[in-house]
Amino acid sequence: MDLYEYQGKELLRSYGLETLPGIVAGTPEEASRAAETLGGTVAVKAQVLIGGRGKAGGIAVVHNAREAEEAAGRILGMDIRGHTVRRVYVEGGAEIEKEYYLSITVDRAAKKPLILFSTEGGVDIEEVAETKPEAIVRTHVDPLLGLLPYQVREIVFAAGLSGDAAKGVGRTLNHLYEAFEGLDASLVEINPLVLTKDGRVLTLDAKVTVDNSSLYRHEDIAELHDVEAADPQEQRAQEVGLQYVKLDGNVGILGNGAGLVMSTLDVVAQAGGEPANFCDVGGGADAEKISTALDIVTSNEQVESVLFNIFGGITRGDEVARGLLSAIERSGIELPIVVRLDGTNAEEGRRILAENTPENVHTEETMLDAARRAVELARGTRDSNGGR
Amino acid sequence: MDLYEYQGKELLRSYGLETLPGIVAGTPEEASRAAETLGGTVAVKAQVLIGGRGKAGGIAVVHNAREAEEAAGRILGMDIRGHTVRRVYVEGGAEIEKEYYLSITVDRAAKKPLILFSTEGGVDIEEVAETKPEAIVRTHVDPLLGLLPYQVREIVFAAGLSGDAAKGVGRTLNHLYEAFEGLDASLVEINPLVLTKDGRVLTLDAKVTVDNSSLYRHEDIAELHDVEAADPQEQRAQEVGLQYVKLDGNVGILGNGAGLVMSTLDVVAQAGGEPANFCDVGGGADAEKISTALDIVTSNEQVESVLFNIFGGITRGDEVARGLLSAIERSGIELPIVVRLDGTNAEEGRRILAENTPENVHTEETMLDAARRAVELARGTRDSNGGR
Amino acid sequence: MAILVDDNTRLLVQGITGREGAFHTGRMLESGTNVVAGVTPGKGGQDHDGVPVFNTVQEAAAETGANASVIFVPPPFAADAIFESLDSGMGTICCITEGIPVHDMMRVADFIGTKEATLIGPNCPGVLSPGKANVSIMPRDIFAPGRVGVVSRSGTLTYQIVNELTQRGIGQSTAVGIGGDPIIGTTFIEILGKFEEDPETECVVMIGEIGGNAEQLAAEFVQKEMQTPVVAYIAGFTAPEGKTMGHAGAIVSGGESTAEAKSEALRGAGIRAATNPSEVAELVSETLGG
Amino acid sequence: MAILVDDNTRLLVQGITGREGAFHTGRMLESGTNVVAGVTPGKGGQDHDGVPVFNTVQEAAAETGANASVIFVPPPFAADAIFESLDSGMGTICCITEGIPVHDMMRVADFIGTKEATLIGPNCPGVLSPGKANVSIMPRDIFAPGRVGVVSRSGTLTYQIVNELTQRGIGQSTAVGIGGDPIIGTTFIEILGKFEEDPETECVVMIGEIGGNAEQLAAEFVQKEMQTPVVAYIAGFTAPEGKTMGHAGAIVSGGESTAEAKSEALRGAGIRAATNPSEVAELVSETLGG
Repeated sequence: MDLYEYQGKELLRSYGLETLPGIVAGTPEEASRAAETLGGTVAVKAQVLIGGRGKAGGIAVVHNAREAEEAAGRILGMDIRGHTVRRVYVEGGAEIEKEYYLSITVDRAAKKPLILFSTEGGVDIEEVAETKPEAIVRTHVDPLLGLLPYQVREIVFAAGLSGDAAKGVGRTLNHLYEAFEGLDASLVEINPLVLTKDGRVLTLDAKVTVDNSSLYRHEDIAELHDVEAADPQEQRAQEVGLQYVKLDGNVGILGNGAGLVMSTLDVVAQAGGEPANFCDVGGGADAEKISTALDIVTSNEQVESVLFNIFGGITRGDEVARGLLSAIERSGIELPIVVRLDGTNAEEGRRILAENTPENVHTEETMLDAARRAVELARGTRDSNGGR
Repeated sequence: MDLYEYQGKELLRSYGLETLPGIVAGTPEEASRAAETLGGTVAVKAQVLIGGRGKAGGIAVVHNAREAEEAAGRILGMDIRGHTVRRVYVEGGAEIEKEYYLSITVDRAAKKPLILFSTEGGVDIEEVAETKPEAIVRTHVDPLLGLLPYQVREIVFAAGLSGDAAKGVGRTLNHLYEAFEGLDASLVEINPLVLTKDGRVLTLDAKVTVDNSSLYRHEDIAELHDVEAADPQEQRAQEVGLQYVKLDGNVGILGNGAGLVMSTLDVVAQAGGEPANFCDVGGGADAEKISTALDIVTSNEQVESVLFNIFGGITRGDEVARGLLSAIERSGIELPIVVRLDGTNAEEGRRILAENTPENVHTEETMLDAARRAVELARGTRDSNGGR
Repeated sequence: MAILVDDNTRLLVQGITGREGAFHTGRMLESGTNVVAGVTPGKGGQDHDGVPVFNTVQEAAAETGANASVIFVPPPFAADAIFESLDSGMGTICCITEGIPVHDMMRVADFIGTKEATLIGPNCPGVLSPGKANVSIMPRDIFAPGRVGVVSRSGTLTYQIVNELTQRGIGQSTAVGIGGDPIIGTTFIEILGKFEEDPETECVVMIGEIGGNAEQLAAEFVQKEMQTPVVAYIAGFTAPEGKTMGHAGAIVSGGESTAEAKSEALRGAGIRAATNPSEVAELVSETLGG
Repeated sequence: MAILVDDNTRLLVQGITGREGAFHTGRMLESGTNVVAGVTPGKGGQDHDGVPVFNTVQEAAAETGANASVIFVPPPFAADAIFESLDSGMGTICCITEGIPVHDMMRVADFIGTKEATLIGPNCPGVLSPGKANVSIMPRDIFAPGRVGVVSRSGTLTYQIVNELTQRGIGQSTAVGIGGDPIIGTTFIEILGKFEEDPETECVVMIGEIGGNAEQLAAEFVQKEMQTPVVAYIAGFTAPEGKTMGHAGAIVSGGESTAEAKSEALRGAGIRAATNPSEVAELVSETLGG
């Protein structure tokens, strides 16, 4: 679960990280009042769960309340890479001496937390990693020991810091690791972490991603989940326990199991089609769930055909077939649907489908044939619909 | 550092362990008031840093304030195995259903915390260990993982507990392990831990020993150190950084290094003498320190001769000799002192001693000879002093 | 022979009285697996499908000589269940549970590094050696005994591919679902190493997906250490960057974690990579035939 | 040959600019030890007695190829210093520091169990292989090269006994002070095992004291695993129960930890046990002579 900058900062402050004072605003008027309260030069920053807001014009540095109001008026409602700005964070200013990059992530291969620190902060860290890899200090932490003092020294000395910078970055490292652990984060990233002219080390931007699997023990964080930020259909899918991701194509795809569905998307693409979505209905042949999934997939107006790819594993193929028929009937979809059913009791399942299938439902025996058919039918739909 | 029952209980309560209400009293009047405040049947318990107070008559169960005052009058000032009772703990009563034993110690061989639990509580656990070892459940904890839920279940099920007892003991185990870690304890022992008739699990007695080496990070606990409880000479030794333990013999012993001093005690005993003390002056030839050590050792009236056994290691023998002479002169001791000096530059040291030694100081070349001489001289002192 | 589980497996089921645990215990018994014990704290003394239930793994292991465990307990208690199995000396531990916090798994992984045991999963379908032992939630009907090892990060995709193999008359020595979580007990390399040492396994199918760089590391291992031929398949070519595709671990977060990068690494290591599940079976057939 | 430290030792001193560290670095250099680096955070770039000082062990190891370390840092920072040495691959780590909290050492011991490195101490005099390397605070003048291995829980008592050996013309292969704390990195058994494998060591002197049961475990090991003869000495027969005798670890807390119990175990295992330090040298002389 991704958190907004202002939420992440509030959490990080509770672990001792230092930030500038800031106020969240949902309207230009609120932004104006916030700027007045903070006084002096402030930054008005779009709150979105995606990077690149700076380049997109989502950050403005202003000098008074009126300018803040204007900037907020411009930024609120803005679309940044598909995300609508619904709040801005109005934040006080500071005189910056130096910008650093600091993050802690989960390194899957090492199975350990990985700290990345760089004196090349405030810029795209992936670019630094490519062009100047020696400028990034990498340190793995043993999760049972935690971050040890010598590791903090290694990072600080390897980065060539001294004085206030060394002390402030060292302190920040310790607090950030506590936050990473305490919040069950899969990522905490501060870019930039800044050294001010008066020697303080401040968290100027914060990206915090909390492991979804841990939310049961972080009720306070789970409550921060912004339902409005998600695509409405993705949101609905989540509520009924489906994994749904909207894509740009015209072939709607449903299947059971993430790997199989990903593979189905690939096979559709190989057959010359364009997947309209990823939708994993999970295990079982629950007609209700399949029905909801079909609704969600077909609510995407670009969808011109649907491919339903099921590998009956534990659930038997005949049961899947019955569930599917019931779901198709219930949702009353008229778009062409290609069903491919395989695995345990697949023959029986296919027989049931063949006997009872409505006209718009087609069955195929293999994944490849099903994909080709769905792609063909999508083209057919487009043709028959003319220039819809 | 050993803590009194009332101190240990206060610390354990801060980790969530449940106890009965109690009040410390230094006079019979205070005990009376405490009993009145608590109401009903109360226990008046001697606070001493040694076990066996029950057998010694240091615990009384009384039914009103007057009885509490009487009991406190009897117990305060009592000598329990060399420890004077200067405080009693007046504690409320409970209806006890069952008594358990629970402790966590450091297992040196396993290098891990060891939990001992037994349903045979309220009795001498060492006796249980001998006569009914199967009644003690032993569980090692991995210090990096901490006490895990499955281990608590293992202990509780292995002890055959269920219902309130299982829940209460499980909770107590978790809290006690947190206390053991948080307090840097080398021992936390609850004997008895009781199950009350109304289903609560309570800490009825508590022995907490905190690792001396960790006191730098437990200032609050270090302050609890009871200077009055220690032998005055042991206390003085501690202040100047000497290790001094009083024993019952007549040969005073000083040396450098715990192992060498222990060995010296043994050799004196083998020579037919009785060591009057253990005294490790540590490294260096600091005249001041040696002088204080001589003072402390000879302030014991039973001492009839002194054996000074030094192995000059890093410090050179000549320096040790000079320091020693200066110390003997300063302390003005007339008792016979046998000096054995060996190791680096020992010959030079012995020469210095031979040239400048007062009459009561004798030098020997080997530990064995020195021990024999000291034992002889102790006898001589006794003879010349007659029936002192 | 087979790897991880076989005729000598004496299986213990943690969470045997839960819905999932109870259901799959029945299926594992039907597959002829030697399920010797179940554990559910507080239900010791009961039995389930004829399998005795104990309060602790310690007790169960002492009484029944169990040497492998499969875990069905809910996520908040699953890491503890793994530690419990490790402490009682289980040699193979399959953790089926989905949704264990990643920080819990980092602790488990750190600790398990010091032990001899093999942890499969979590969030995995388990391990199945056809005709020998089924320590999994996989549908045994699609398997057939044979000489192809299968190792996969994905569940149903594995079934799809195993089914295609079986339909072509190609049986399997062992199929291992290593799980799709960011932190898993055992990765491709360890399983590939075990297949390499198994004289019965003549070819290995490796099924990967987007996310992480386990496939790249595996490719390097295959090239350097393996004689046994490997056929690979990667899913997720059409997955957009930064979107979660069901598996928490399958997030395309860097250049290394794309399907393209993985396929390239595989081909660079001389591994035959199929472009769809059916082609996997074809390539295996060719490999075994040649 | 020798054990733990020898001509190949490239020593790094942690806390080289502190009072103790500086003093003993000088002495170790005088003994001909190859001291290649020192570490004191914040003092990197300086040098001490010609030894370059670094900010971190990592940097020092990379620059100088150090393979062993000796630790003189104060107790609150000592456990961290051990972890730092371990992380940078030091093979032998001698921790001289006295007064490290026992809980810190339990964590260190738990972690070190997973590593190849050998930790000697803490609260120990270190390791000295006469004529080869001195990684200790022991007075080198009393040592002589030879064929007797010495392992001890006590400092000055070791000097006493080594001195008696040297005076009789009996030299030492290596002397190891394992330290007197309750939790130490290496106990008698591991050192005895190393001496057993060292072709140069023809006899081992083991010096124990009251507290714990390390001597009993050692006795069992000697009986079962060793061909090399062992002469033992235990101090503390006159120590009263429950009193601390200087070493935090030397508390007589149970029947097993008394000098009597230890001596009995040694004799039961057929080990010659001396009753005083002089007798140790006599028994060694007899053993070598016979």
